[in-house]
Amino acid sequence: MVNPVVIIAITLIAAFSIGIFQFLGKKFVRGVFWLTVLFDFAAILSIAYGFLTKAIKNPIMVKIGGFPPPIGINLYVDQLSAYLGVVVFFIGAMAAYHWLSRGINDPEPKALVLLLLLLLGSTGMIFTQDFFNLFVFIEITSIASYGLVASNLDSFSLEASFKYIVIGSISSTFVLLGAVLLYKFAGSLNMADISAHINSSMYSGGMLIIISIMFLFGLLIELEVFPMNGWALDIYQGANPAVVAILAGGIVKGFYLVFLRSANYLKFPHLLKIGIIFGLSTYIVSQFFAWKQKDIRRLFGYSSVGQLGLLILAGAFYLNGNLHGFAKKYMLFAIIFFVLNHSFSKSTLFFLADLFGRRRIEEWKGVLSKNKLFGFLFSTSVLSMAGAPPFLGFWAKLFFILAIPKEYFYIVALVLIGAIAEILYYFNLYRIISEKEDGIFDYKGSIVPSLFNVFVLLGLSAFGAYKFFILTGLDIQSGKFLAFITISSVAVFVLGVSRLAQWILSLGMIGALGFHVIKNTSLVPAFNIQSFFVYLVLAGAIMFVFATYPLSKKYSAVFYPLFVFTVFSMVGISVSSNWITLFIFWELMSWSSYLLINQGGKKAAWIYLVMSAIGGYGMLAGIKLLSTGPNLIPSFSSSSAFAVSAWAGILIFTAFLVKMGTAPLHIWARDAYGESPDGFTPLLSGVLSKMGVFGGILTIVYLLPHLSHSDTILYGLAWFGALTALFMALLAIFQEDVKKVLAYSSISQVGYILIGLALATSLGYSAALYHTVNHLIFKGLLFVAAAGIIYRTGTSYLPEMGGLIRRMPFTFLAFLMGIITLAGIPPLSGFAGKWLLYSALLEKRWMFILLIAMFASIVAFMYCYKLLHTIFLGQLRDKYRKTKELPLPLVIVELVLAGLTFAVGIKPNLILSFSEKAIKSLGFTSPGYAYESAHRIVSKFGYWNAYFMGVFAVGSFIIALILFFFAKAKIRKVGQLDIGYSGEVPDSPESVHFGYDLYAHMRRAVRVFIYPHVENTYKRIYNSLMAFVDYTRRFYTGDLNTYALWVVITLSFIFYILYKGVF
Amino acid sequence: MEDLIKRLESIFKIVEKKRGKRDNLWILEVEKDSLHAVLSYLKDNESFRHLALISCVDWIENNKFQLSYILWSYQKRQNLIVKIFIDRDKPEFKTVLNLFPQAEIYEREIRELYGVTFEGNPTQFEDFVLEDWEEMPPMRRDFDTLKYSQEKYGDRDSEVLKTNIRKIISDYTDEWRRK
Amino acid sequence: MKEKDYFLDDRPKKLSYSEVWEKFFNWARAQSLWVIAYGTGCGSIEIPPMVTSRFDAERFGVSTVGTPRQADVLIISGYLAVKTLKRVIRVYEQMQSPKYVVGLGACTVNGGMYYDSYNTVNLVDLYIPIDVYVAGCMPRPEAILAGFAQLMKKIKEGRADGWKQYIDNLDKYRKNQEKIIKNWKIPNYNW
Amino acid sequence: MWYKILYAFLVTVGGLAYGLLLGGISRKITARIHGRRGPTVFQNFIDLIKLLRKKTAISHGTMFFLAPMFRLLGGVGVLLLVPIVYGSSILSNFSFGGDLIVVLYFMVFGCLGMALGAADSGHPHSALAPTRGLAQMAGYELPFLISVIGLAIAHKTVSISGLVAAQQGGIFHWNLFQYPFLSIAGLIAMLGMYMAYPFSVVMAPQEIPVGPPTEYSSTFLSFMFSGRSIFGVGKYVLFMDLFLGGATNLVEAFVKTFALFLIIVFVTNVFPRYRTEQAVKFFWTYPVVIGLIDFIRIFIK
Repeated sequence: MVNPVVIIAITLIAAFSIGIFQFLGKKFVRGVFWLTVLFDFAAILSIAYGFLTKAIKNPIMVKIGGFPPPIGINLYVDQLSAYLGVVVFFIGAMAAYHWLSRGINDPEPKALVLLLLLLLGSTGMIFTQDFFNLFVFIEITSIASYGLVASNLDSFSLEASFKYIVIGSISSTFVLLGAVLLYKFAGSLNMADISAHINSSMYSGGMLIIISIMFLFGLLIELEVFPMNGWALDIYQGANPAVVAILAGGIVKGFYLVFLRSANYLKFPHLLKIGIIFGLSTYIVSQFFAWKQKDIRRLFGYSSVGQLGLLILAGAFYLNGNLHGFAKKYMLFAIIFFVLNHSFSKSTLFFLADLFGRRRIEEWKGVLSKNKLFGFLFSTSVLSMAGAPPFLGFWAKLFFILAIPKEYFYIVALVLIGAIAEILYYFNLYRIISEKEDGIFDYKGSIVPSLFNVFVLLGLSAFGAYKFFILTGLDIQSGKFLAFITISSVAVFVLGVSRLAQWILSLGMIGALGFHVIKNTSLVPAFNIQSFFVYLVLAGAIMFVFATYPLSKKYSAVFYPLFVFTVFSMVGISVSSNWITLFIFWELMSWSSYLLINQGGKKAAWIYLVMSAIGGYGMLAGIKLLSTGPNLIPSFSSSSAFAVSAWAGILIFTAFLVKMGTAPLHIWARDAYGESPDGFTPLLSGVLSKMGVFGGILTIVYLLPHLSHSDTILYGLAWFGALTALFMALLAIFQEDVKKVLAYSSISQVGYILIGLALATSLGYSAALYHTVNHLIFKGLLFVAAAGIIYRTGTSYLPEMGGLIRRMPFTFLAFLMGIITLAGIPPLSGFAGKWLLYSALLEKRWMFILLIAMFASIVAFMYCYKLLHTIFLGQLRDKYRKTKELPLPLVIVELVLAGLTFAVGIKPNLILSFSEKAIKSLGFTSPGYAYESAHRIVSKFGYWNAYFMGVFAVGSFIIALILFFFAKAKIRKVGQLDIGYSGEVPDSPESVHFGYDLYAHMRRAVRVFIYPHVENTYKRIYNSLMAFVDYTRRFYTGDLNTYALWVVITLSFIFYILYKGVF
Repeated sequence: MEDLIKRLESIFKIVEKKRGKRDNLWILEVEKDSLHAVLSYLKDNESFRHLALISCVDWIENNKFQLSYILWSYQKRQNLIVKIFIDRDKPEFKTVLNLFPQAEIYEREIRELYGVTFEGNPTQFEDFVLEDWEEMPPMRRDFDTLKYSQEKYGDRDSEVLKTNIRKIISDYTDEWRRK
Repeated sequence: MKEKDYFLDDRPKKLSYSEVWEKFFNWARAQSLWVIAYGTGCGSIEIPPMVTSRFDAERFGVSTVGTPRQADVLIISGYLAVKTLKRVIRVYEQMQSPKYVVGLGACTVNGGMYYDSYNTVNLVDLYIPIDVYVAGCMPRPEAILAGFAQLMKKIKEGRADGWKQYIDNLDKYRKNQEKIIKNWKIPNYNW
Repeated sequence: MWYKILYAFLVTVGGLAYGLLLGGISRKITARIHGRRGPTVFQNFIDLIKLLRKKTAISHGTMFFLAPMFRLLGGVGVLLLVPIVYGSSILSNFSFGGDLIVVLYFMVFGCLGMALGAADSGHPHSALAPTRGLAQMAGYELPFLISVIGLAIAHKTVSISGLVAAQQGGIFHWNLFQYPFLSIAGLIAMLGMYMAYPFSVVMAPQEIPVGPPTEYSSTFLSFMFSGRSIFGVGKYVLFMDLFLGGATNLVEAFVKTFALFLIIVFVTNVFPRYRTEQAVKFFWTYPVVIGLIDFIRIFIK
């Protein structure tokens, strides 16, 4: 352990010696600089290590000159300040290294002196225990920053520096005045001493309020709160990114600690109000203003400012929010994680921005694909910044949300809206960056600092997850499972040297987990609704992974790791036992699937992510509504213990509705399904959307009965399901892209499942569960076939295909069976789902919904025929004459699935026996239907004999075939252009193929229904928000006078609040 | 109408002029070199914007082909036939495609049926009515259609008549007689 | 798959018949004559009155269809140019056996008033087998109906075997056809 | 069981004969309306025999080959799944196999098969016709579903025998009189289902020669032809069971189905043709509004 004063002294000496002895040469200067920084870092690290290992129990109190506290100046190092010091020096060292590797514009010795002074100032600021001393260190820090900000010597940085000087002087002046007045008031400047003498009753006098205003105001300026942060954004935009990285990653955090500490010691009145007003407004405003930024550094600046707002909010709650027990602990960890996350990821982002050097966002196009390491660092930082699991930002946000008291629900809502806005602009940027573009990418400087940062960040993320699971006392199994997921996908990435190896590894891992689930019943004790979905996920996943190999050549190396990640997180969802675990795995699934979709369509992935975020955060808000008092983690069954408002159910259901693609939350689906990698789409449609079904069942069974208006909610859900089923089917018939037709069809079919859920009768659940499995079978089949066809033909545009039955007979057979199943025509398995659903609806007398559902299935015939015709029938084009049957794995999967639909069609018990068990685990006594004889299923309204229908259809088909074989002798098979064409000879297959816009006539009838009202509404909302933001962001005029004006106005506002205590 | 002719005469050399069967129909013969100028003038200045037809006549005695351009003015409601003669041994002329786009198909037809080629018409050698015609253009007067027809399609000889048609007729009459 | 196999390139097989029920089936064939609505010349204007209310050919089982695949009878209605002949051959070969051809008007018999035209086929039966000629220029619908009666009679007696002759003597017919169709752009065998 | 199969076979043959006869009568009536004499009522039998005994046939591919069988199977299935005579164990055929929902979906089986076969022929007109047919189907199914669901809810059953049983006991127990608006909607939908004028745009002999079977000939066509006839009879029986109280003996069944047949024939012969979208719009307005009157009455009850 080193005496903290030594750190300050050594740094001071080093700084001045560099100044004096700079004639000794560059090597000397650098040597001194690095030695000092390393020494300081080591010293602080040793202190922090002491705290960590509990070698140091109490905070260190250093008495300078041996004077006791109230008289002399002293330093006070506690756990938090030691850790923060480590962070500051780490970031400082990284930034310096980065800067040196880039080359410094300013004369080097000067810059290094300023850097040392900056580090010195911030360390002092963190460590000091004396208010005047605090001013001195703030002044040192500020002056050093002024110089460093200007060090780029271009117009941007000089202007920013000047603004900073003016506003910073105001801030310092106020702090100084505060210190002076405080001395007059309390007769002491020692923080602890003052704190001991102050109690809240003393605020009734005027003096202490004035003092508080001075300090609060001075520090809030430095903390860049809205509306006094125009200068800060100019710095972020204009200054050298290395400097900005130190400022944003280290120095501001020092100011934040000072803020917390003075607030604590001086017991600021109305701190919570101040925190909420300034923190929240800063957070929301900056997240929205960032939307319109074209300069990447300014965009990061807005994000930094927003994070600071969140920190102020969290700090205010921590100090003054009446948090008790767990909540207080959660909030502390939220603050720590926010600080760490922001320091490491934001400084990395600034480093990377500097390395690449381009300012405008458009110029960043395609960076991700050009340099893999750069892309990895950038993605990790962005993901952590935006709060994607399992990175640090996610845990911070989760702690924060959990810790906020329930009566401040509006804060939760606003913070989550801000988080959605953050995702919106961050991933708009990410979308541009991850576009495919060829070309060579070069950067000047070293990537090592960013690499270090990201490694630390990853370590901290693991620590965060560990801390989260330990602290919240969630079932440790989930935590282990999370670790297992991460490790296995990393293993797939690391060990998978080629795509083949990755494929085998993924298959093996999913298979092993499946084996484990079957063998070991600890994961799912008895067969219940959860194990139903575990089996569903694993069975679907193993088939779809198996099918991907031939397609995988064009996928990037992260495809299989992400695939495994998605699959396992879905298993995690299925086995989770409380809402928070469900949420964590839900987010894991959303983000990993986002990254997978982003391998294909970028814009589509972005929309998917934003919609997922709306759903996911809606779910978090709903969970927040569920949690009461000490019960911060609501488990499924505990929701029955209390009555909550219907909004909890509706909010939680949003997430599931988004994944199910229910209108009007469906807008992501068409493009995400259509443009995601072909190997992933079957999983997306067959399994991932079923997680929405799973969540829906949980919500309806465990939650909705305890909510008010639950019947209304259910009826509303059924209407949503029915309208989704109808309108998505209508939209599907006018698509010209095979995957988009199937996408709309998917959503439409999931609409049926939603109707089944909303019925909430045992027959309804039977229908929903049956259809869930069945949809996995046939939609998986269709998507796998579509993937293969796209692979073989190179196009997904339907009018480009045609006549492929001649080249792909097996695929056609499978596809035909899939389509018959989709259309619900007996004797294949599709009919059973329809029959169960209609019986359930009849039983409940929901006539209109029944009408719409049945009608939607009639509309579905149109796109069924369209798919079959345009892909397989009609004329074969010349370019496909050499096309082969699909690759073997795909054909195997297809035929297995086709065999399944046939088997299930003849014998629906294959699925029904499982769903019956699952339904019994939900507390129902019967599945809602009965077996009259072995195969005859009877509901209250009707009956149906699947076995007979199958035998009848097959039998009569065979009889007809035999009859026909008598005539076979005279039948000649003719060529494809041998058609009766008015005596003419068609000159090419294209000229007689009917494949484009098959339902032009239908369009004329239903034009008003298929107009994209919903999509346009979203677009309109987005565009008007954009326009609004574009207009209001001119609030930052860039003019110093205006900034100063806002500073004054804010001062009077703070004065008003503190003095009058209103709001 | 006469005014028009006079105006034309003042500008171009009119070889021959004749009133048609109607008052608003006149037939003019011009030099073949000045045809484009005449048509252009008529189209631009005298509102004869509609080329109704191009026809061809084989004057085998004079060893000439006559090309007639039949024009119509919607404003004046008048017809004008401008005709020229070209050499029969050298059946070539320039296209009027630049003035009247619809001439493309007329010229194509004349090329096929008379063998007159029009320089500058890109599609004139495509088949129009006759597919794969290899003989002399059939509308030329020295083309013997009867001989060609008999050679190519044959004539029904008496044997065939006896065996087929007579029998059919007798069948037919038998039927009627029986009724 | 071959580079291009737009068309079936097989020669039609010679057909054998069972004689047992043939009479009955011939009766059925005669009572159900589906005419392809394909007009080659001016005579086709006489067909609409024949099938509509005035003359009502449907009472004999004669009705019209729009596709050669389902048709039994092809009416060559009037003069036949070489260009049309190509189409007629294709339509005729695309019809399914047994199939019958009715030649309508003088032009089909011997060229009629176009006997010396450079573009009218004088003797249609050199190129496709004609089962019944109906003479006249133009024959009225009554005459056409009489022709159909004749055709029915021939079918019932089993004498309407033009389709058989065509397959049996395909080479001869093809030779004749190729003689006047210089550029044989249609497939070798139309199916 | 075996005698059931035997009777099923007899019913199929009988249904075929009846269907062909109805077709012939229809042609005869049409001719008389035109002022013609028309063919004999047995003309369709003759046509069928002729088609069956054509000496050659062409096929375009597997689906083209299988489609007529699908078509025949769909027709036979519908005929056999609908009980013809109420209370008779023999003439209720295979109606134990499924209820009304099964029949509704099995009806599509044949249509889908034919559409696929037509598309496989590679003829653009054949492919065009099914799209029209499916669009029109989306049209007429809406009023039809309104009447079916309304009846099912009203009588608390979707079993066809159950529906017939609910209508026993006199002419005024028929759904036609109990729920007249539902029945009108259903009967208008029936016109569309038979693709008779004014809803005949699918076959459209003038524009797209004969619709889906453009390329079909001889034996194939005869299968389709008989499938269509049987299917027609099956649908008549279904509508009889739904609206006209079913039948207690064969004579009654003949009379009632013939009455339904006459409705179609007389409507067909006096109307011109709707275009597809006009037909769809028609079906989605008037019959739906009419049907909803009773539908809402049942919903409220």
